[in-house]
Amino acid sequence: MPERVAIIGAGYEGFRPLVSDLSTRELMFEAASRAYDDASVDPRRDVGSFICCTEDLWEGWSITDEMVPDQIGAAGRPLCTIPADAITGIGNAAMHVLAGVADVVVLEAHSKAADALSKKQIEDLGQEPTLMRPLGVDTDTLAALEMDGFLKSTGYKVEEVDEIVVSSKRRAMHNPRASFGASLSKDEVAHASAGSSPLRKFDRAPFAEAGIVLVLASERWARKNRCDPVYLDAVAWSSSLPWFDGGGFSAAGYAKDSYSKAMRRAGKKKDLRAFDLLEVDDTFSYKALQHLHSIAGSKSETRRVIAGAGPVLNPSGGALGVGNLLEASAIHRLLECYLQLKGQAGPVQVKDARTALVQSWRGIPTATGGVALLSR
Amino acid sequence: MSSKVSRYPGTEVTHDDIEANSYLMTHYQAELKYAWTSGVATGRYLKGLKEGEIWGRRCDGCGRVMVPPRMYCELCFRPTDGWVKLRDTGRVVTYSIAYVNFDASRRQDPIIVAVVEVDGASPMMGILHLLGEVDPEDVKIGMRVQAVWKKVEDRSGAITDIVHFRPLGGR
Amino acid sequence: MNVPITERLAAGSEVRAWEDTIPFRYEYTAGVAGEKFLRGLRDGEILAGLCPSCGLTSLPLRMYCVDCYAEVTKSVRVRPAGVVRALARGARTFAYVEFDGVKGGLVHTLIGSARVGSRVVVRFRPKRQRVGALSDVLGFERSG
Amino acid sequence: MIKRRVAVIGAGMTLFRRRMLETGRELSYEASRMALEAAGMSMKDVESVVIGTAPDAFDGVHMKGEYLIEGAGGVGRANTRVYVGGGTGVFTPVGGWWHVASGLFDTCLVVGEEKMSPLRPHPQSAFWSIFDHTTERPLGVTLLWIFALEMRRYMHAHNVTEEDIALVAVKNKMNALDHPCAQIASKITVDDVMNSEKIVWPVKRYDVSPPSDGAAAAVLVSEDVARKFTKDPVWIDGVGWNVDTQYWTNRELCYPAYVERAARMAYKMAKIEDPRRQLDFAEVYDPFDYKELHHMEGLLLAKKGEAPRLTREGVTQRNGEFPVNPSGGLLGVGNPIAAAGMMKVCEVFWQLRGEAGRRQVRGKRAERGLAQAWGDLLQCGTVITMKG
Repeated sequence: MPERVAIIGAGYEGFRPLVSDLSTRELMFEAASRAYDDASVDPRRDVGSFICCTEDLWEGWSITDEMVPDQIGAAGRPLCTIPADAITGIGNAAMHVLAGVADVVVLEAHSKAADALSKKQIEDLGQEPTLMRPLGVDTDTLAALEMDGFLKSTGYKVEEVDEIVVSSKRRAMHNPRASFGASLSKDEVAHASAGSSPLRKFDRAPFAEAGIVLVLASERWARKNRCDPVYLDAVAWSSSLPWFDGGGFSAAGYAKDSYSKAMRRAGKKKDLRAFDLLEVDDTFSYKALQHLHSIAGSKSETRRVIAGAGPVLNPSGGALGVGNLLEASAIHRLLECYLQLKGQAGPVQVKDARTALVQSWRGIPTATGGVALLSR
Repeated sequence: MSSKVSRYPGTEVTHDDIEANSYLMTHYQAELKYAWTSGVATGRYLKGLKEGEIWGRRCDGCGRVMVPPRMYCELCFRPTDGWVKLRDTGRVVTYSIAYVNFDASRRQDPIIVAVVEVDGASPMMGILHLLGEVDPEDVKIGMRVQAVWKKVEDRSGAITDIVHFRPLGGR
Repeated sequence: MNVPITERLAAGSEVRAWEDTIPFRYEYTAGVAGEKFLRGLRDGEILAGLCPSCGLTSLPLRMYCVDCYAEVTKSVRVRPAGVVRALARGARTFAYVEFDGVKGGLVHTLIGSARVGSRVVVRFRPKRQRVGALSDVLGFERSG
Repeated sequence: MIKRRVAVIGAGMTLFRRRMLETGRELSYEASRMALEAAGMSMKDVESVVIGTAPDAFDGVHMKGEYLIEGAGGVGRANTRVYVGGGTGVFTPVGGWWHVASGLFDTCLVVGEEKMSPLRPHPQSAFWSIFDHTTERPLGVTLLWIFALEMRRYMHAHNVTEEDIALVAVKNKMNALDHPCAQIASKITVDDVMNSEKIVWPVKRYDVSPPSDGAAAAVLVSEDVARKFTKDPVWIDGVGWNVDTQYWTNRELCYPAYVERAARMAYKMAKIEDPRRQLDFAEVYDPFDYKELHHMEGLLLAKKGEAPRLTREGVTQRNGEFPVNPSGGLLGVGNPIAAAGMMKVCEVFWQLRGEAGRRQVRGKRAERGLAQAWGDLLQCGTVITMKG
């Protein structure tokens, strides 16, 4: 990357399966207020651009962009929606800084998943309409197919997937932002009910609600204003063909590609030992394994990380423990890393954390994801 | 199109093609259900409507009284400060006459749509609603209007608890 | 400077949600390539795209090559037999099947039993019942 | 301080029609391929892709940006979908602009796509769900209602007649006769507009652009790359965007302040102090005829209330002193939302390259032009200025 971009503040609200007392807009206002306080900025005066990561329909709007400005201080200002996860979002925010559009950029994403009663139908609408959707294959079935294909083609054992579930759920017990922490045995995970085998109950992250806001600034601005930022050293995102269109099961091409590009932009050699912690997408348990495998580059390296030698994997408890936050999933991972690097992660704090890697994925049926590298 | 280009891609499917089933179409239907949490501001607004009252929200930063009410002021970016009971009268800011339904099908009788600036709120603070008990040609911008409420027992805490606005003092 | 909402709900009885439904009805064209593919199914054939530029044969049939982005106007008949690469077992079992020499594959119902690695054939609906849709294929079943 | 100059070196588009056989992916492919050919590039030269497409509800595919990626050439690349409702079309190259201007990418393919025909019985039904679910939808609100409310307010504020407004539809549909991709080009009169079916008064049938399917694309590159591929780059010298409060019933509708703020952002970047003098022509967003007038004022191309007079006097004709919508605009070429805005940017490119043929403004190559779009709940302005 031509230069680093600083994350100078973060704020959030919610992190429950159902935030029943606040509307979407109020949830966003709460998160934004806290972020601006953390960053000591006035959105009406200091912020040059606002980006919201959100997709239509989850919130029951056909044009969600309309409903964003007021509660994050963006009314009458340069604001846009990037319907993607926050890795793409933070990449675009960084480009606004680097291009010289703005010194300070706000990135927002939220989930009000419980408002949507027809989640399955919304997911189905994401499928190609002529050659896929008429099959009546839902997201869980597609995930089960991919899980099967991944395990069979790589030789990972299902027990290794169970281990990820157990450790994520256990970590989540201590994360105040997690709603789905549990102390489960491998046996309980393995024998939980299966909707579409090999996928079982605990393999899919349940939905949760939250609003999250990050404030970014140019390094120059951050220094001038005596911020104590976390730096975005590099970010990259990429799309490959989904497995059923020829992308293959074993490695997630988008994860591999964006990891390589991000490390190159940061001027780093590809080695996960450069990081103190990783927040890797685990919307489905097997995806955590697949994503880790894709960036670690080998089975032995992947197993080494899972065994606890090297960076800490998903100290937050991941999506399996915190919940699937829809478009706020990736910004949640960025938030966890921001808190870790600032030493503010509380009971889930990784000791002396200086560097972190975030990896994300857009979910089924996409093959899009990204990687962001953070340090302090 | 560039004058350097001679081929313009695209295959038109005409109305006749559809009638004649010339192409293989895939049909799909979805009913997306929602339960939107009303939150603090809209929840209170709906409660007021049920009681036959229109409530706004005051910002002490800019001094505006806003309707529909919200818990934050978008100009000052600060929380709003208090509830203000507005009157159920107002002024037509603009209006239009709809001859079609939301799916673009024709209506039997046109409906009159208006933005009504509510008395007690700040200037230009309007809400979207319908006008009734008036001929389309008699509607004027600036016209004074009053809410016509549903009977108390029929109200549910909804914007439709107001049937429509009618000219102040009747027809 | 930045203060959160000063007044929050304080009683369970104040919690409220507004309920409504958004109805959508769609009629999709299959596209230039999709139309050709569906007509192929009606004729009992699986058509894959053949890229004139890089020679890639791929499924599903597309107007463009996913590797080199050249325009694909030619399609080739694929032998309707392939290998199961993944299975999802539920009320119905679905299989992802790849065909010999073709990039990509098809997801459809598994008829009978099979395992990952099994060779299967495409079973079409009887000819007169076919309409030019994905349902012209009944599914995959084990060959031999 | 803007870091790097960004050039447009190729553009392409499909036909605009009420319904097309091509899927959204295929439309995106056709437009992209044409833009690449015009630039003399192949997809392997492209590092990033920006996709612009409006509501998922139109195409009937959720996460439409993801769905379109393979058609837009995004496999193996960084893809970004940008979205500001109807303002998306002009915002798409703005997104491409920051990809290149930031230095993160040297090349970016930008693609605007919309397929409105899948939604039955009519694309209008998707617009019901753009309104507030609790305080507006129960009233049965439609998009046409609120356009009519805005049009009425504009007429009231400046004493504008329906006939004045109809002149825009007459001009744009006529201009579109020279556009080979146009969907509803025709020679009509003010009377034809006045006598056309009343939909939501004051809006009548001919005041409105049609729903359409289509795509348009352009190739954006850094200065170094531009020099390698062409002697004739077109430079993007100003970009601006702005979104106003969602409480549209709390705003003075007779003036699009958000368009002015977006324009001022772009003008500042392009060092334009007197847009009427420093620009040669403009592609102004015209989904409805009054919108062209409304937006000309927001863009500071006319004083408040002055646009109808300029139109009456022929100033905005293709051969006039300041041509507006020489392409034929949305009223003549068609309105596949994000593709329509992108079409305007392509038109500016072709005008500045002298490739607009019979549409060339004042019969010659122009030096500087602007494209603008509007979107969300009467709420968003997007602006781009370009220089030959």
